[in-house]
Amino acid sequence: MNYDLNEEQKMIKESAHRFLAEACSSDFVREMIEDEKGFTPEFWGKMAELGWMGLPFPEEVGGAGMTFLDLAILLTEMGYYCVPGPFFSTVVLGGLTVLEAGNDEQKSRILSEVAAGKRILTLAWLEEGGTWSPEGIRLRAESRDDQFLLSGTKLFVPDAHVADTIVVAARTGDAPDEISLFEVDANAPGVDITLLDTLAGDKLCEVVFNNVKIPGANLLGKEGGAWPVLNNTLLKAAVGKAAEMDGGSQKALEFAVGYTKERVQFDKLIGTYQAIQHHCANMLMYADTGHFLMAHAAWKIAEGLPFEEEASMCKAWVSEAHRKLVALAHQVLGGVGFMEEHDLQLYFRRAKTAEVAFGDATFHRERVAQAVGL
Amino acid sequence: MNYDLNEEQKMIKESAHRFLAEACSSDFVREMIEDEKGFTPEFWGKMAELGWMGLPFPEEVGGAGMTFLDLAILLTEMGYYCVPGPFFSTVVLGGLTVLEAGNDEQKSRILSEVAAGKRILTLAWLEEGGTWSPEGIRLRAESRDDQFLLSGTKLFVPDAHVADTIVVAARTGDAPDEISLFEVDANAPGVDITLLDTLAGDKLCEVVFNNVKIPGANLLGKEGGAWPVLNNTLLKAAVGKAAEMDGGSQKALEFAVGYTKERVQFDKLIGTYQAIQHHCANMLMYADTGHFLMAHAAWKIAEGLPFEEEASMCKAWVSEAHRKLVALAHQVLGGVGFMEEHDLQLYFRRAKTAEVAFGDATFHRERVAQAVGL
Amino acid sequence: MEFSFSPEEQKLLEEVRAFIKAETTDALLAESEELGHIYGGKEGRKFIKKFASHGWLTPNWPAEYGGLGTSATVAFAIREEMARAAVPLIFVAAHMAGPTIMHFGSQEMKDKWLLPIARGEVEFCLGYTEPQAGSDLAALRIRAVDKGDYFLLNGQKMFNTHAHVADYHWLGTITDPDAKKYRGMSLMIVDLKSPGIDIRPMVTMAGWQTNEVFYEDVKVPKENLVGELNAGFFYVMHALDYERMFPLAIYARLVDEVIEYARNTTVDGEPLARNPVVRQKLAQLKIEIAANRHLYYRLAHMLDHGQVPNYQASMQKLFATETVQHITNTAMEVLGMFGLLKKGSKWAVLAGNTERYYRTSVVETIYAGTSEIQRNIIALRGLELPRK
Amino acid sequence: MEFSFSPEEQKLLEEVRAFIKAETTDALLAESEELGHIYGGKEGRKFIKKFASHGWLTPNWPAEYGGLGTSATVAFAIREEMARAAVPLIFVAAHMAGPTIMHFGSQEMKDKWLLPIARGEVEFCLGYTEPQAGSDLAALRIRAVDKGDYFLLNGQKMFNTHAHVADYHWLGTITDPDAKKYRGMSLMIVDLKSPGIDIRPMVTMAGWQTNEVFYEDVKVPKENLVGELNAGFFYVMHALDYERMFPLAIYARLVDEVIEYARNTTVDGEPLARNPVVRQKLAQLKIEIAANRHLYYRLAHMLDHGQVPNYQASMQKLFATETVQHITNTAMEVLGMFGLLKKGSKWAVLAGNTERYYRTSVVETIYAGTSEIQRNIIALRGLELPRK
Repeated sequence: MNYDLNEEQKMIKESAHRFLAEACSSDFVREMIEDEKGFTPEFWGKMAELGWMGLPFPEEVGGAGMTFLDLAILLTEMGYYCVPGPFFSTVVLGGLTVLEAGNDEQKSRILSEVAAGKRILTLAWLEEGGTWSPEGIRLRAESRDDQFLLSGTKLFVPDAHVADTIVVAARTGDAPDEISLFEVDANAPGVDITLLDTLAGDKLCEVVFNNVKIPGANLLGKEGGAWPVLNNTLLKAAVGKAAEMDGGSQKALEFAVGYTKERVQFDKLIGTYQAIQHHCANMLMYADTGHFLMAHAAWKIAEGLPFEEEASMCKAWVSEAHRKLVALAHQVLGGVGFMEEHDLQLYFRRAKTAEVAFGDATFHRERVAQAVGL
Repeated sequence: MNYDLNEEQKMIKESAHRFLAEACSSDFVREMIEDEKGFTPEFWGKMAELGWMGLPFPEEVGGAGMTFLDLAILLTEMGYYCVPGPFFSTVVLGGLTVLEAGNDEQKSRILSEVAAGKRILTLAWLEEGGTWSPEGIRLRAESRDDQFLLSGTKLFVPDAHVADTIVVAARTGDAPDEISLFEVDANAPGVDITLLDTLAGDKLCEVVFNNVKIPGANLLGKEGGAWPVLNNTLLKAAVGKAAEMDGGSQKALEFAVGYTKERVQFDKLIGTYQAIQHHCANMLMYADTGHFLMAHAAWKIAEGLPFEEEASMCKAWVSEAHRKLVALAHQVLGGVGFMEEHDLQLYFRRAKTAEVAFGDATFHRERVAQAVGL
Repeated sequence: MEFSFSPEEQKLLEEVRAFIKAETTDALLAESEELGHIYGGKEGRKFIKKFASHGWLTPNWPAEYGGLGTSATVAFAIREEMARAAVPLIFVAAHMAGPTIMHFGSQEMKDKWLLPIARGEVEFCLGYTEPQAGSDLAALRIRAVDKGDYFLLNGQKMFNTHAHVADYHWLGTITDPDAKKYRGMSLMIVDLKSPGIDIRPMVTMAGWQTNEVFYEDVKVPKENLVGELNAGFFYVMHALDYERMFPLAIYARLVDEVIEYARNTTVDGEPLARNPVVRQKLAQLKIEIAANRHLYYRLAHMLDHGQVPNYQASMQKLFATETVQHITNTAMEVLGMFGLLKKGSKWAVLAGNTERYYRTSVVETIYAGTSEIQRNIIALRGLELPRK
Repeated sequence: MEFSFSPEEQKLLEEVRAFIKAETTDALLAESEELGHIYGGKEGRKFIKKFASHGWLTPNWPAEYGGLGTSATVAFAIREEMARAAVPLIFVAAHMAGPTIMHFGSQEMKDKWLLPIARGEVEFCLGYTEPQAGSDLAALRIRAVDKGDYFLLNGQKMFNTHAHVADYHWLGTITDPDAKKYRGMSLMIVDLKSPGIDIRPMVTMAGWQTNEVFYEDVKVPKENLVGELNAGFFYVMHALDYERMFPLAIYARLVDEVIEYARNTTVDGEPLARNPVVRQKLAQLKIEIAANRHLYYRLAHMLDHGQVPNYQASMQKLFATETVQHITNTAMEVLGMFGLLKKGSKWAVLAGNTERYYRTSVVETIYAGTSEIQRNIIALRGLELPRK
């Protein structure tokens, strides 16, 4: 048992903290929420230079060969700073899917470009009537000669509007889990992308496929056998999202605790009131428990061990704990925290978005129930 | 809109309060928990003299002709004092069922004896594999000549061991709700009663029926048509139990608030600590909301209006609110409240028992869902 | 006990309902949403004057001041109806300033202000909070200096919602800086168009505007002092017991909309409404709404029986606002990813209201006395827990 | 980061598990249940001595004092195993008094006490709480007067669980009544068979016994003073950071039993385990148990890395005990009417344990520092919120 970061992880954390403090100011974050693309090439380029884009990929494809736990540490810092842009879509959603499903040629070609910061990826899986189950995937890929024809609509696809490649989960058979993954050029004819307007100003898109032609070679993995890969990616993404929330919790806690030490009401610092003290104690309890459950799940993934139970425990817990933590921060900050001007609202918006992403607490508790034999 | 008791209700409340303060001491309650019968004829007789046994029954059968709301006020006081014995079984469970299902002869014969304190009733409906649904009733009543033959086992029958008459819900057909009610002599051959040992020391029994012969005239209401009556009784019982919890909440609140004004820690009365203040505020909030939801449901019953939604709202809310209130009282009282010697434990035990009785919060929320169109 | 309205009350409420239905135009709703409240814009002022002409803005006021002399219960019920119709403003003039003037104002002040207020012709905004004085109203710093015929005001207010659309400021100001806390504050009515007043917007995370109000050498006529000099704190506290009433209905309506949504939406092949966990969550909200309604009408009952709501008002505010947050969060849970979509976005459901209400609900447990303050009041006033 | 035991640790734990499995006889369990804890009775003392002979009672103590020199992690893991086996006693001697003696005791005291403690031959009970001193340990009144060769004690303790079966009292007593709070208290070891000690049972609502202990002119040898005179409060506070560890496992096992029950029980024609609401509730418990386990092993990690647990110990105690109450209440919910049945009753399920644990769990958030005190500590020590 060891609850400390190793030296490498400490370095990742510290360098990310230093870089983002500079490069990812609140002004920048707010600008990117308004910005249609949601990131700048400069910022993206600098992250790529730091090696972040290739962090979890093997060295053969230009990656850093680091573990998912290392990636989670980086995501924690990104969450602390509300980092905008398609990093999560590219590295976690698209990248890890390609790494698991792709053949050598696909991995080498796609991931080396990702690692170099030259290719943006995303993953399209959700549709109107489904959550995260193979049955929810109805968009059809019809095999036609040496091609596949895609028709249907994907929803809530993050950063599709700036992606070069969309990894698409499509139905290639009638059995519930006959799902396949495809590498799809985001600029291919028939791909129609509409940006949705969301609570957090993150960039979720509707992506309509109108008889989009996909070369047979763009199939990622075995035809009809993609569900386990997709399921794995989404579980990893859930843990990655929990890592972001971990960082967000730290920041919200700092806002609240800082305020208790400066705000005076009834001639006393509000931090001297027991109600405020208990709010803050509860926040720290949410933060610490969330952090450990996240780290445990990330460690299991990193070690190549089965991680389904830990990942769902993590996402179920952190989804709610983080929201409650941010709500307590709002309660401590009072009117000041309700102002657009205060950064706490950025974390409030992201907290709810992250809570829902990749399955909310109810969803993952059901998965935990399955895992513990219910 | 009027949230005050009327004069008659105030009288019921005050006279019950006065009488029980004297007649139902903590010592008496504790004695009755240990006592196998769970009540004394003296205490029973005095309650009968006060007219409590006939309170909700029409004057024609020797009752007081008062409303269910009036009865609820009385039950509140009974809850405040942890009144032991088969009052609830006799008047609410048995009595109201007979009143609704029985023919004139049955009502007159049974209820006049109840009102006079000369007959103890109870109701047997639960069985091993069921909660509160017609499907859960499997005990069969076979029609044979001019009789019915009852065979099967009822569980958790309150006070059956002291009852004269057990109103039994039995299956008389294969359609899910083909349920009938029977007036069964508790001393009839083939009726075998075993007292169970419970958390609250209330007297719940297993009642086994071995080919018990019931005269055809003992059918209460229409054969196969008893489910609506039974359902109504159980809903009323749920509201009645909430009334008892209302009284228990008052008592637990008094324990806690009293203690905050005498217990000193760190040189201050504990009532000056904000954490304790907020615990007490939450308790009062639980008490007041519970009281109103209970009163509203009882009023609807009293007025002859549809009461399903209000009754289930009441039981769902009070079941949890009362338990939480008692838990907060324990937290305020600390070690002192954990001692057998302190009466708070009596309320703790009853709170959980009442929470489960006639459907817990989850059960009644599901009923509310049905009532609001889900 | 009695849990229904009398036939006369019901009749009046039906008229109100019919009026609201007929007059709540899309233009009014759009304007109200833009401003964050019904009053202030062209449509809002038009609606309110017409509404008030029936006496419904101040139904429980005596006829001489423009009311109908009804029970408080009717006033509460009308406000519940308005909230349900998404025009849920609490009118500072009609519901806070007016009653205080009626209780404590001079005859001149009553004659001057009450009828116009009852007719919906003027609207006030609250001027209590300052940067250092939120929960702690005794920490006010804005100064009013007696200059003979007028007071001269200097200082700053903050979080004064409504100031940019209201006509008058219902201002708490220090008139005796040497007095002990709570004893040097006065209430006055200030024309917001007075020279020297600078109103600056503060944008909330819900999108709507509140304000900082800066006072620099602002002259206020002596006759605008409410009641006695230096008695302001007492008036404010007294009024709070009348003001705290949260009908919840716009959020209550959201629950009904989510129930409807659950009935009509299929997720993973199953209607949401058949999902037992969703059913539990939504049923719980209906129960909390029912509980809140009792806490709400208890206040009306007390007023109608000559009692002054005390901790009961705090409890209702506390319970209502925690229920509100429970409602908006649950609605977001039920809607899932669709809950994240803002009004106007493609694929938005329930008109995108859920997302907006979710953001707005953050302030509910903060403004007009935080939940912590309300719990203190319940413990200290309701249960008489020791202060020392 | 590393979330598994090392191979050597695993090997040792397997031995422990095998021993517990073999030695946890029905007689031992019955006796432990009767007494409320494993130590004290004939079976318990026998078990513990055999268990301790492997060094497992104090595995992280140095070999010279009867330990194995293992990591704290191993000690924590062994306690988790014991708890899971329903013999979950926290040994006052081995886990509270012993470490303090090791840190602060004289060489003579160490030589006299540590080996017998490690061998499980003697057991202490805590003697802190008094009627007026619960959370507030500084309010102690019991007096020890220096009489030259001995201390003479007079006063009363309360809620001293275990006193009727332990050998020694680990007693906090006032030695300087004129000193400022926290500066006049000393710790001493008192033979519970000393003349003048009167132990009176206090029965808890869980059924087991705690005690009042009355001291009347009790003589305590000077050599039984722990560390410095008047430094007791410091030792107690220091020890608290080591003592607060709540492995939860007996309650964790209850969850597994309820899951098994849900799988095998059909209600209204549907297996309980297929009920989505039941599934949610039980899954939530498993998650909380997992979270608590991290808070628990973090403490071991800190000790193994030369750090002193501080607010982290408070957090674990707080989280564990709130989880315990969540567990017992949920178990009661799932069992429904059957949960009400006591051990031995006809129709009782899960051996009637649920009812008993439900009653016992009431005290969890109260003893050894209430939840309120723990939250204070987390805020003040963990987040350095202002005291003034």
